[in-house]
Amino acid sequence: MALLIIIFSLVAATIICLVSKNVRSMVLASTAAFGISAASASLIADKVARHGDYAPFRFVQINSLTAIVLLLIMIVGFFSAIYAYPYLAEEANKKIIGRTRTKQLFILLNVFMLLLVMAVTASYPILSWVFLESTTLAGAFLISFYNKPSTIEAAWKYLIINSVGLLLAFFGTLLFITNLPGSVSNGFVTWSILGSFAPHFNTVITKVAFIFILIGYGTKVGLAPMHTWKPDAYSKAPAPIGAVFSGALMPVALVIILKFRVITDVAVGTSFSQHLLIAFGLLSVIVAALSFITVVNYKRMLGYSSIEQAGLITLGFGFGGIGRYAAILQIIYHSLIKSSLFFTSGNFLLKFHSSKIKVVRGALSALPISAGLFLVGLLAVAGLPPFGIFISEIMTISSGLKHYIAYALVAMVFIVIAFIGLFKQASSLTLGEKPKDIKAGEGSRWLLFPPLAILGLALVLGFYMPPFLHTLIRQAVVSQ
Amino acid sequence: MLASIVSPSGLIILFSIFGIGGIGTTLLRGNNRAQNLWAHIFSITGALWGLIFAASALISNREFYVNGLATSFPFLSLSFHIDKLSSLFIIIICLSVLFCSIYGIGYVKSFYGRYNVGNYGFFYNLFIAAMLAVVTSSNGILFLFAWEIMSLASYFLVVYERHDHKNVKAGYLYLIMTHAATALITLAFILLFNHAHSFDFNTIRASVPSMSMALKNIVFLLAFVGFGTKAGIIPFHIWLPAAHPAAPSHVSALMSGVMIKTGIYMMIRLFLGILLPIPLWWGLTLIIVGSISCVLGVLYALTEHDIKRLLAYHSIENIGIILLGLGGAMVFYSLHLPTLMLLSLAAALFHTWNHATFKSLLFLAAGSVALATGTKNIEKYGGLIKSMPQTAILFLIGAMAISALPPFNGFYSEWLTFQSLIHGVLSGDILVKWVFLGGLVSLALAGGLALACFVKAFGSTFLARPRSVMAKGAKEVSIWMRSGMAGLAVLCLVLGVASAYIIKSLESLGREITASPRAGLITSVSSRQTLQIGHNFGSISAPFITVVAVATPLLVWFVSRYFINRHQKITSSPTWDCGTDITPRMEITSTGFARSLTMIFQPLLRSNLSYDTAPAGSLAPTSIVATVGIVDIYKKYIYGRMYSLINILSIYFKKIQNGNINAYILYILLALIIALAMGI
Amino acid sequence: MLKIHFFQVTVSVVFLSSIYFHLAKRNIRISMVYGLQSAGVVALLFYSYLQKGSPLILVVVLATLAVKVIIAPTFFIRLINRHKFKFAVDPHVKMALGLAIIGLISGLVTLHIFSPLTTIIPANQTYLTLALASMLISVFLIANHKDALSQIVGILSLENSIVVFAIFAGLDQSSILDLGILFDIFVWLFVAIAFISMMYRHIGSIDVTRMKRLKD
Amino acid sequence: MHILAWALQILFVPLLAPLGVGIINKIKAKVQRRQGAGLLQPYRDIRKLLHKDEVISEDASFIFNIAPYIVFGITLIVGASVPLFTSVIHLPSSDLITVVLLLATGTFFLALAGMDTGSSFGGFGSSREMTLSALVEGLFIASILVLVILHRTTNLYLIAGSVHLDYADLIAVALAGVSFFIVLLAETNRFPFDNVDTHLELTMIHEAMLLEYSGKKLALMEWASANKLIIFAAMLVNLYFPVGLASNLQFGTIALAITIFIAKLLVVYVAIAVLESVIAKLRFFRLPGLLFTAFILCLIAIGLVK
Repeated sequence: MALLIIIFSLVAATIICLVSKNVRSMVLASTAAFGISAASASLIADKVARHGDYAPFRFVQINSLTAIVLLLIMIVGFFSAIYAYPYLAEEANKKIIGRTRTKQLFILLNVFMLLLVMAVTASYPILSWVFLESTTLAGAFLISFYNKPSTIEAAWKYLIINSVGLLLAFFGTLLFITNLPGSVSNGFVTWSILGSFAPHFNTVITKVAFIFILIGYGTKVGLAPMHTWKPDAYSKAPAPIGAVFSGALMPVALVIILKFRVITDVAVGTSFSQHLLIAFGLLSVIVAALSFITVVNYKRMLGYSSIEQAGLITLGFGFGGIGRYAAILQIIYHSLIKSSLFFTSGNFLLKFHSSKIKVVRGALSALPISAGLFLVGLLAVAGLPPFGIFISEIMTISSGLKHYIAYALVAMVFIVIAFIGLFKQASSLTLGEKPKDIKAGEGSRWLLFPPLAILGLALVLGFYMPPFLHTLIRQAVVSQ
Repeated sequence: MLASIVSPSGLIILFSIFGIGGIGTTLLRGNNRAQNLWAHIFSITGALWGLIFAASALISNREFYVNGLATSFPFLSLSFHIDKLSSLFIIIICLSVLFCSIYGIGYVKSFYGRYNVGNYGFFYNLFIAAMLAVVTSSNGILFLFAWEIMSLASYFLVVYERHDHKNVKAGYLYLIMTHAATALITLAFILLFNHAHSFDFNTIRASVPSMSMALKNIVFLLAFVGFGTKAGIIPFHIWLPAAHPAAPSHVSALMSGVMIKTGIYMMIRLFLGILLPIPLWWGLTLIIVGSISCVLGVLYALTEHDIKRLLAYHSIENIGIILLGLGGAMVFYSLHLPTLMLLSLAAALFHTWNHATFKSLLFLAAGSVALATGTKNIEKYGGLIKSMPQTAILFLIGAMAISALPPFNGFYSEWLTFQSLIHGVLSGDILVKWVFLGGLVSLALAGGLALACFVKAFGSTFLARPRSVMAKGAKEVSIWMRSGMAGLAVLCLVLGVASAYIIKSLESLGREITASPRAGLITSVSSRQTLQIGHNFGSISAPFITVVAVATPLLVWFVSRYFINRHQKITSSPTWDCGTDITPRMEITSTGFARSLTMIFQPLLRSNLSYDTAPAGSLAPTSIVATVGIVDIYKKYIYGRMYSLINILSIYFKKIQNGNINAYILYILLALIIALAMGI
Repeated sequence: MLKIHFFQVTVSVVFLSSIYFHLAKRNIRISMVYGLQSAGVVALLFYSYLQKGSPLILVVVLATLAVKVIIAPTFFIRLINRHKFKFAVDPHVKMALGLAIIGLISGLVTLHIFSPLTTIIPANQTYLTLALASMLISVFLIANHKDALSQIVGILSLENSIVVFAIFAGLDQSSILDLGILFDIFVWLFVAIAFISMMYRHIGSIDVTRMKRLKD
Repeated sequence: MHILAWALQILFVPLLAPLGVGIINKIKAKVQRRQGAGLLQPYRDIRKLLHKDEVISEDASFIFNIAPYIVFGITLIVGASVPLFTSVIHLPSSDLITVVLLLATGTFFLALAGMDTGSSFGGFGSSREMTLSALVEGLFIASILVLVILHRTTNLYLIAGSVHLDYADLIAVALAGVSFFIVLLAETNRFPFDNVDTHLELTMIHEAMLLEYSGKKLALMEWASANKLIIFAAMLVNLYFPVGLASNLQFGTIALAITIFIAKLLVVYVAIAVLESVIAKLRFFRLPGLLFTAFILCLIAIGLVK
């Protein structure tokens, strides 16, 4: 029921955006839709926490991890919707885009989120694939929103790379299904069917299939070496879209990989998938960590940072044990903090008209609040307290030191290197004297509220997990 | 009464005072004066409460745990443990905080309108609270949490004057160094956790006996380097002389006087409290590192002419001295000489306390001078004793204390350190003997050099004639700042006079830290306040020395004034000038003063003296500039190399993102094939 | 016997056309050949319809026919005519070497590590092997060709090969899902073509290597 | 008797110190084939200076004015704390480290006074002084450390009072004594470190710091340096050659002890005088080498004792 509310509200919002002429009504409708969705998502989460998996009708199946991610993406979507309008309005005032574009953005945003919801909740692997593939299409237009050569380039790369990746994932999915006896395989194959037949799977086929899945959906997650589209897309998309991409799309793709991972582990034992996850996670961490120190564009930097985070999360799942717990925590924290970072980076862009790091100086003088939030958020992502990533990284490393000492140490080293790089950029962005021609002062308060609120949420969750969320995480850890 | 103070609620009150202070300041938007007062009044109150709290904990001999308050995470529980060591460090912290905050009321006035005083107040109180949390937490994760917050808050205070890019660079260096160090500490704690399955200190202690020696050694190395970096031991010190001068002076005082001591605190906690029993080489390592740090630290200080950097280098020196005591204690522990262990530990703790006092005093005085003149360059000072006599006297007291001159407190703790090192030389086999001997000699050498360094610092700052217009225009600083310094100066004397009792109680405190209750005390305090070491091995009487040191000069003055040639005529005239007119430029500068020592220690300092002769149009060159510079070998050879290595790697990895989509697809294909090849 | 011949023909059509994309110079021919390849796929689907005879599959067959054989090539051709890019941009790796790599890939899939995949249904081992090979060849096409159109075709032929593989792997799932997938491809086609013309408008070429603004 | 002993102990140094200087100067004069001033000349000088008026630099601060009293007072304290003729009475301050640091305090104020007037001479004077004392302090402690290790105490009186010395250690003590003698030369500004008789700016160290002083203050400074000389001489003879110190406070023993002590002092003075007559002053940057050699001697000595 609650899920239907989500879908209907989002569909309704889309329709309103399509038909109405008045921008304000679209914004209100979308924001309201996301608000309602977030509320019902938390209802679902609560239900799952109390009664276990939630499958209102046969197309839908929501386990604890799904519920967490559903709630998460809805929160991110909600704040992005709030942030998007004032942001676009500012750009329209600066004659960067036409006023009518707002309509397009909100339609695409709603559709995008709708597809994400369906992808993550669908009970059929194939359906999940179909919806995720469709997000690629919606995403392409969101990236090319500004219709500049550079944005077209980013969108094209995004389109091609992700299509290839997703087709590989499709193949992997099919391979999984071929494992089933013919009687089962014709008709609809659900996750649970796959799970129930997993013990009888052909191990080699399953291994190959999982490799295809990991590389395919890993492209969407942004694991190295399939990450190449990420910095381009993130840096070219409008700020709120960047938030949605790294805050909502990434976890969804990750969840689907994890669903397959559970099945694989049943079929071929855990060590296989563990090694793969560790390998790709570590590679991502290394590639991203080394990029920070010489990166020249702060939105690209955020892109790399979410590659690094994806890597750490994957590492956590790979290490297993307490690491899984850490990884799930980190999914939550990262989505929230990273969205806040994208919002504030949007404010930077509005103020300094450039996403070059060497252009932006003394942001703390120009934008006291945004820059403060940016600095705090960046330090939080780099793993400093009082934010939760600090603890989740410690957990990850400690679980790694049990069985994979070398990998854990390497990860630790590159976490520090990542900190060095990130922090170098952060201090050169925010501190120092501001350029003379930039005059101090924040934009509208609606540009400040979303990052502030979502960062505050992350901070609170760093200390206090609501009971239902906590039980969800526990269940998810067990089920993984 | 005491019981009610020494209780979880007492601790909660302590933290909440600083909490209110910090948050309240930010809420008072705009009104600088109110923010300033609010921030400091609360930190002062907090400091006072902390003193009451810790003092009554020590007096009532209570210790308590605050367990539970578990957050919704596994193994992060907000659990604290107040024992004697914690109480001692609370006292050390709060004493410095008290006077630095009083000073701060005057100092922060200079920020009005230029920087946001609200942020200052927030981070200042946060910083203090974090330090207190560090010395009270009894859970590894909570400790790391507080530790990072402490670093972060101090970082924001370092870059508080953020428009100066030097401060920004200093802050960057500081935070990455301390973060790397924290990574090592984290590893150490994780290793302990993986062994003990808990981050709780007591559980870890309980599980130590079953720990393999190799694991213990790894933990020791990680922890020693990690905490050593925070403490500023050479070669992990490079952040210290950069960061401490950058912060507002009273914050520098806290960082240099107190914050770096938290590293010492944790070393004591871990090495003498938790990881017992410890092998011999740990202690020897500490002594060797300590000797190096104290000699090199003071040598670098000699070459400095930025007054706050000079003081920062002296912190390195004094950390070295503390390490000599601590290392001695560890060696004695491994040699099963508990009484001597207590002696050295007392020396280390007492010197920690004293250094906190006089180093804070010196930084405050230096800050006053810098504020009055607007520069930190000693070469630009001179003659300030006339314009700011009280600051001068206070600085002089600090200088005498840090140079271990009687009758101030530095003298007694250094005396005690000497005694413990001599005992080390007397006991133990050939290796131990010579290591202790090395410590002893380097301590003596460092003492002499420190003396020279402070003659230079005081002389070229306050004496003779002003060497710049800034120094000419200097005025005495506000009453707040002077009273803050005066308090610390008095404390220097009091700690000195009361040294005998303090040392004894520190020894009995050491008993509890190291859980060696049966260890006898080697020291005894005779009726005449004389501190006896062993059976008349050595003895010292603080009151006697104080009285004599004050009375004798007075007596000499009195006699020569009133009994000999009472009607002497005293006229004042210019300094003898050999016929030329003598200008301030002829005075000896701080660089000139230290030149000969710099040259003598050339091999250690890599110092180079270069003459830059202006093109001689006529027969005689118009001007000759001599520059004495030293190479920072650590930055150049160690850290610089590491940093550039990372840079090179980074540029190399950038080639992955070459913008060509075909390549990107190829990556995927290759990843697929490799994964298939490896996976199956 | 006839069945065998039929399978051999269709599969080799798919396989050879995936190779042809590498060699073709003229974009028109590329799109034509794509139509041919898709026709092969449709034929296979139609065969399985004859096997089962469920009307839904017929729908799938017809839809596939419409989308892949008719709509896609026509769209391509219209695009080509509108923007007048007759000739495909040269690939990174030219003829001989390209063929060598293709051969390598084809050899790769015959290695024993792939045998469990190709022997899902032992009878169809040849076909599965060929399908797998043309998959990888298509990916290599996307990696090798600078021509935006070729990249799109590469992706589509990758999809075709996967479908072929699925058919020979005896994987006949509910046609609803097939339709869903097909719909996806359909929309994807539009999007891709839209982007090609956008690219042409902004960059004045469909040489993707011209797009090198975004890099570190 | 006890009171008398104390009075002697305290007054001995200031009263006899100028005589020591007189003796050295006399011997040097004789060696140089000069008549030389009378033995009591230093007393006359001090008396003359004490009754002169003073001229003080305008730039001088209170440091300049209090320094002489502190420096002189310190020598009084140390003089009372080192063993002179007896080893049975001692002050709480007669401890090795305490004495070293008390003397350092004197040097500290002396150097500050040198810088205070802003004269270039005073400046480099105190720079050189501090350079030397910084290097000497370590040697000072090291050279006495040998005795500390031998006698298991840092109390100077107990060191002086302990008569037993097995011959195995004599060589170590001798080596340490030699290096302590070098310390003495350095601390009392004697050849080859400094030349007390010259006011030649290229060479002077101690005198450079006193240039601005006159009258009483100069008298006190000169007197204090004389005290320092006798103090170090006393430490040398009583710590390294602890013979003939009164072990009780009978009149006879004390009288005997004092005569023996003075005799021992005379030996040291002769040695200094002869040395100053036969060797030249070393270049400043050669001095560290000399000190280092002495330091090596100490290490050897420490190595010898078990």
